[in-house]
Amino acid sequence: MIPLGFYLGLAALLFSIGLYGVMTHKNGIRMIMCIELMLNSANLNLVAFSSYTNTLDGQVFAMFSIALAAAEAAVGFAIFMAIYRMHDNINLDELNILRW
Amino acid sequence: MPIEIPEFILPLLPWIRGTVGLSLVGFIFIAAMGAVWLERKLSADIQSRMGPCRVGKYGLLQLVADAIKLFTKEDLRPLNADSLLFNNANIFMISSVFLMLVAIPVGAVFINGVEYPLAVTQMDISVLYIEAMSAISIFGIFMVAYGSNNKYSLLGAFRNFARMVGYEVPLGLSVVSIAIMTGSLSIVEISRSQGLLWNIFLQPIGFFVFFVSLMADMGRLPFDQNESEEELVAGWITEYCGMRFGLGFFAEYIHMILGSFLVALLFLGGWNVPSFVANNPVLGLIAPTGFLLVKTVFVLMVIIGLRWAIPRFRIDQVVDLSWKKLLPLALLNLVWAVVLGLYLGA
Amino acid sequence: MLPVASLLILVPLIFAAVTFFTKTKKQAAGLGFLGSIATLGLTLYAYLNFDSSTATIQFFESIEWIPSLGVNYSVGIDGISMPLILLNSIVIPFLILYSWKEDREAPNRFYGLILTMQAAVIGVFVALDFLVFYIFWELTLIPLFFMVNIWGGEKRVHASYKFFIYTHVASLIMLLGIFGLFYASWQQTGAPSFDIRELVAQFKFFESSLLRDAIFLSIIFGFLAKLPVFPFHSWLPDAYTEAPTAGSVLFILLKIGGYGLFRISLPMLPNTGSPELIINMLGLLGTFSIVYGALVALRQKDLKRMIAYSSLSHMGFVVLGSAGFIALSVSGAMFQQFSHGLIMSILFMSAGAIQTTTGTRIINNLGGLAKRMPKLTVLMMVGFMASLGLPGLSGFIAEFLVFTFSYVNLPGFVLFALLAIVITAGYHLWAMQRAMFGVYNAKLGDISDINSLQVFSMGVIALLVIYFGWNPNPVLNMMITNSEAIVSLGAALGV
Amino acid sequence: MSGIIDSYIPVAIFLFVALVMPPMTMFMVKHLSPRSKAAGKYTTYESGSVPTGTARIQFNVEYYLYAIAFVIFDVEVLFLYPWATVYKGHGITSIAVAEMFLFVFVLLFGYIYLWKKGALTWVK
Amino acid sequence: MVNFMLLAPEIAVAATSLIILLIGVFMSPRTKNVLGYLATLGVLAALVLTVQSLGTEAVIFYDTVSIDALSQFFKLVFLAVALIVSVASIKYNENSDHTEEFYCLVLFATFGMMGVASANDLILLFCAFELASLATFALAGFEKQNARSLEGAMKYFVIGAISSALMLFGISFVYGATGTTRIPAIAENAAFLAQNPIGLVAIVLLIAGFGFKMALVPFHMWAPDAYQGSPSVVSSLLAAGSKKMGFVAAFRVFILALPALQVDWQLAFTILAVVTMTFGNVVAVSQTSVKRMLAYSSLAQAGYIAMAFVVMTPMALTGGIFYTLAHAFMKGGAFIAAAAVVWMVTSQKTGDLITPDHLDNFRGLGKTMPLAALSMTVFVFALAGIPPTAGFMAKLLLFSSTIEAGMAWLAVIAVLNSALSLFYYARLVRYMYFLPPDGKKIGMPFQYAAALLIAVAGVLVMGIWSEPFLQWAMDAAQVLA
Repeated sequence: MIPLGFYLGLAALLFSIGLYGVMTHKNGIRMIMCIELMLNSANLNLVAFSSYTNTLDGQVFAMFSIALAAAEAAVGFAIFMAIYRMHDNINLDELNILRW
Repeated sequence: MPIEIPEFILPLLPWIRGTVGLSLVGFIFIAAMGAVWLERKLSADIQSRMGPCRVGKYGLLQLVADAIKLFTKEDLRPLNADSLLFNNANIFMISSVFLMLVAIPVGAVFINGVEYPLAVTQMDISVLYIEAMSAISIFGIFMVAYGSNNKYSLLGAFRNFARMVGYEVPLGLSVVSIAIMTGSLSIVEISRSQGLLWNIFLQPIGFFVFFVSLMADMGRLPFDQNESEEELVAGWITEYCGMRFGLGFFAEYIHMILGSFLVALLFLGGWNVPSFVANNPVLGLIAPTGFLLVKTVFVLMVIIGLRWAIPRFRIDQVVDLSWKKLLPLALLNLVWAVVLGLYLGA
Repeated sequence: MLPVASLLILVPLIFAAVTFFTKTKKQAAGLGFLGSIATLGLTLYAYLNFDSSTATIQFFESIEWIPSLGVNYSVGIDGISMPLILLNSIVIPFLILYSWKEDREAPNRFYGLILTMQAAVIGVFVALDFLVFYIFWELTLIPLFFMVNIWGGEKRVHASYKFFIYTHVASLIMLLGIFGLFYASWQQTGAPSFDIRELVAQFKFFESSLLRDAIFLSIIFGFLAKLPVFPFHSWLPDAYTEAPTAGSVLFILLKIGGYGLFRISLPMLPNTGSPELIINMLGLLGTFSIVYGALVALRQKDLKRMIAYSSLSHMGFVVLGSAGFIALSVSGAMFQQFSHGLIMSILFMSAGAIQTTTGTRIINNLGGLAKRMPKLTVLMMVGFMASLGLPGLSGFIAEFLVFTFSYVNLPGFVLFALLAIVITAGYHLWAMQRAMFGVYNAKLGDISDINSLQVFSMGVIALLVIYFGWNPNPVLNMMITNSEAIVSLGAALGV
Repeated sequence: MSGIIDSYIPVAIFLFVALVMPPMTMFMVKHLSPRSKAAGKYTTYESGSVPTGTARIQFNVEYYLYAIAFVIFDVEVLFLYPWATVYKGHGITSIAVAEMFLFVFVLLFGYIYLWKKGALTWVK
Repeated sequence: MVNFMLLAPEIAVAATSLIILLIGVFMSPRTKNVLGYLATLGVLAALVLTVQSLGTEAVIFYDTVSIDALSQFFKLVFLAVALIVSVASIKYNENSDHTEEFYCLVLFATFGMMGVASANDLILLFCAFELASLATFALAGFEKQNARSLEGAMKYFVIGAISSALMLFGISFVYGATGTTRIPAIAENAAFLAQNPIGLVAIVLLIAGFGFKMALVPFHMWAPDAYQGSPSVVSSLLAAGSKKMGFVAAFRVFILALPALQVDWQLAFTILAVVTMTFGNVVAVSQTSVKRMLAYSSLAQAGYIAMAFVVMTPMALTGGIFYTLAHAFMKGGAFIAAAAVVWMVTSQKTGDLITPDHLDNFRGLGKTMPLAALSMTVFVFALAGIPPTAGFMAKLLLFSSTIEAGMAWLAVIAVLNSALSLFYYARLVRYMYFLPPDGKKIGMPFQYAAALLIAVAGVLVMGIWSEPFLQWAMDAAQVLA
């Protein structure tokens, strides 16, 4: 059996990488990728906990969250695509009509 | 005579099975070479040509000659290619077929009436696993196409992508329909459950959907839009030459063989033989596997034959076929399976 | 019996709503006048049926509103509110008559707002439930804000915001005090109630004197800022000055701060942690307002601003009288509210008339108006004399009562405040002399006297000022009855 | 639990072999094959003419729509798998069947929507 | 057998949205107006069903759905918002080719919010939360040709997605430490979570996750942009509906599931509430775009509501819950009024077309669109807490309960903030009534008028005849106590 801590550590690492990426990257696609990373680290947590607490809820949860992550990415890409058509790039930095 | 296995070996058993199972790779390699030969010969027959006949009897050694040629060809890489993607793409293609191979039983032996499937490993979700592993190959294809920085390659890869995406769904749905009937996602279970009636008879629509989707998944004609030599030179593989090309080519043929196995296992009754045959100590060792292999070869020949029966579809036709025809059919089949399951279960 | 208390709110409110939808100025003014006359009729009906020998609530009505919070719609009239309702109902018809001939944009809103204001102010006076009280209290803000903001002078935006935010903050702090009172009493009795009388009665049972002080101070802060008195007055000069004449008069009629003082704060005062200190503080604030208001008024060049400061000075009497805390000084303070409303109405109307005819309010630019505007001069004289406390006019009664009877408890403050009488007389007479008498300032051109409607409306009010100067009893009686009731609470505690 | 892990040990072995095999093959090729340098050999093939521009160009947006449709329906299948395996022999209640039909039915609305909006047509 | 009638409101909403989607694709743009009425009917039906079912209590679907006073109250909130939005959107979507998508998304969002309201399980809570979020992401960027809409949508999406990841990560820890996702069971097994630092991590992550939706400072960055950029009807949905979803989720998760960690989250909410209300009001003062101003005011309001988490007495919870309904009417209506102005500006081509909701475009609205101006006045006065409106009653309950709990300092801060807010609300009123208009009087589309009247009625009825609403809110608070 692999100790639970390993899973949690990995998940935390992935989550941190994702969070770091979201905060530093300005490109929309990269941000979505980083967010997916964060979501998946949570899934990893859920599945690990599920196996260690001998309950199924976590796995079910992970499945739902995968589905939701897919839908989220779909919506996100749709928005980015519309932005790309208008601005020819998806740099969040360069979108600044709305401020203060 | 039950075989006694010493206690200390038990934990090592999976390792041993895996290592021994590697011999399957050899078998499949040879089978793939055979398939290439078969395709050439068959095509030639269909078109009233000779086919390979110089090297060896009936040109049987043609493939060996080809292999030697490939090994001694210079490995070229365009200067503006992305070397990381370009060099490592093969790994994905090879991994895809190898990993598929792990879960596919190539037959079964009956010892004292007890069934031992000839699979490297048995998982309870093997169908799902195989589907997943089969999809990995698209990474390889895309890496090649994007890495080689060639317009034909990229076009081919994009078509490949559109096609794969379209056919995964009907494929998955038809597998679900079978899982409903069997109550399991294990390929061994599914094969076993067809003792009385093959799935092809229970779910003819499902079979049709599965077969077509599988063809498309494997990129066999009439679904080889990713290569389409006449318009895209060689599609995604344009810049691959020598052994690199050889590996990709090989992976495709292995994929085809494994696909044929899948059809035989999932729909054509697998290795099921009448129980008197299975209980026969000698026939029990040979007949089931042989029966499966015969069916597989038959499927293989059908697949090859279809290449010359139907011209290549246009990409829009391909996409239409998957989304607008196969998908509703697959859903229809799902409903049919549920109804059937209710009826059979009651 | 008619449900007079509710009708007094409803009638002006309904007339206001209808007035908002009128098209022409004539309709608007006519409807407004009709509404105010109807209200006056109701008020007179209430007054005639009023028993001034008792301090209990009359015309009481109560309907359950939000039972889970103990909120009831309960209204009623007693001797504290009756004179103030009377004041409002009397002045507003004449105010409408006064401004009958003025031309302004959106007359429908103008007259509608006047009536809304009347309804809101009367609502505050008749409310016996804290929530109802607070709702009308806040409602008074809106018409006044618009009044200043739409029809005000040059700096109207600034003035309206200043007034609005300032008094709103004060009322919110008062609201917090009310909440504290509400919850403390809820804990005390176990049943929620917003009833003013009950909460005020419960006040003395709260254990923590800190809590009592906090509640008392935050509530009285709201009243003092609305009144206003000295340190909280800074919205007053701007708002009074920038408002149109009718707005200024409405401000004058906004007697809710003083009313709250009598209705809520004074009965609570003896039960606070340190009543002595609070009384002294109030006395100090009152005295300061009197003297400060008078001194600043002396320096003003703007006639209207001078009147505004004199109003501040008068309000000081209200606080000083309340702080005196014996029946007659408190009723003096109440009477001051009443008479101040009448007097200041005349003064602001005069100032308004001067501005519309001459185009300026700067005292130095006027001069000799008596020659061209004799009627105005007479009426204004009455106002000024009443304002400076000339015996025989209503102002005198109020100031006399306050000074005489506050002296019992607060001799030092009264002596100090007496100084202001001199100053008050000084600036009034000086302003009169410069503006109305002497050589006519030719720069003002050819001007004519005020119109007959204005004469009539101001004249009636002036007559009332004189009448109450000779015979204050019609209102003073009920004031004294109630003051005694208030003060007797404190007497029991030996204050 | 350990049974599941056991069944994946062969997978690991195969994966290792699959990872090693292509580089090894290419290593062999490198040593077996002849080498000769010429400038033309290292350009990409563009029907014989000199290649122009980069191949990394924008592609048709339709691919995106297909990807989204794929994701949606693939996820649908994802939910069907566990349900399918317990369908038979687990005393599954009719309500579960009804629920799954509802699920597919709801997705069908999406499918019809996609179809009518032309998202499934290659050339619009 | 599950009693499906318990879910009748949800089913009505979902079925309506699917039907709209289906028949919408077969209709020509000219006839698509019908869809708006259909959506309105569906929402009305759901509203009636919810009101009818008031008082029922049940836990169904293997303890995942809890029908109780709290969920029903919030369902009312969401359905009320949906009603206002769908009525107003009939005009917004006139002659649009995407009507069915719009309504489908609005109803899906409502459905998701209703799901959150009745979630008794973190899985359902998360799924419903995401359903509502995704639908609103798409709605925020509904005007594909409008750079502002897209920018707002993108910011909303990015931050919303991050927040859902944070929330999921937090939930995973809660699940890991308690071994269950059922809310009552979590409360029972929370002992380990309370002792372990993991509990703190989970709380931080969850607060961040919900805080984004509630738009509490410092998780508010998206809100002003999204509210300003989105089509006004959508802003209405976002501010009035989606924000409340964050609150009901937080009510469920923090108060019902994690009472063991009350000390931790209470402290966090104290800081967040104070900072949020102050920041929102201070920044709102300097805004020139009305929608942006409303957005910042919405932040401030969220700060007030968050006080319920700080005070935590039954009265405060009642106040917070009451406030959500009041705020739904006030803010929802205010954005609809802004929508009417945007419609006026774009259809008349007068004024500042680039920012159609600029304050200057509200000049003389009292003359050009008297109804819009009047109702806007009612809304902003209600937001400022001036009686006799719903906003006043809500503030009365909330602030007074704060005093009751002995947190006079918090009440003072809140009251001062609310006084400050008057400043920018009054400015808006001044523009509408006291500045000369640009154009002539315009006939108000009756759909906007109807939506505004519903909202005005809500605001006034809740203010004047508060008793039934108060009772509902008390019942709902009872669930949390």
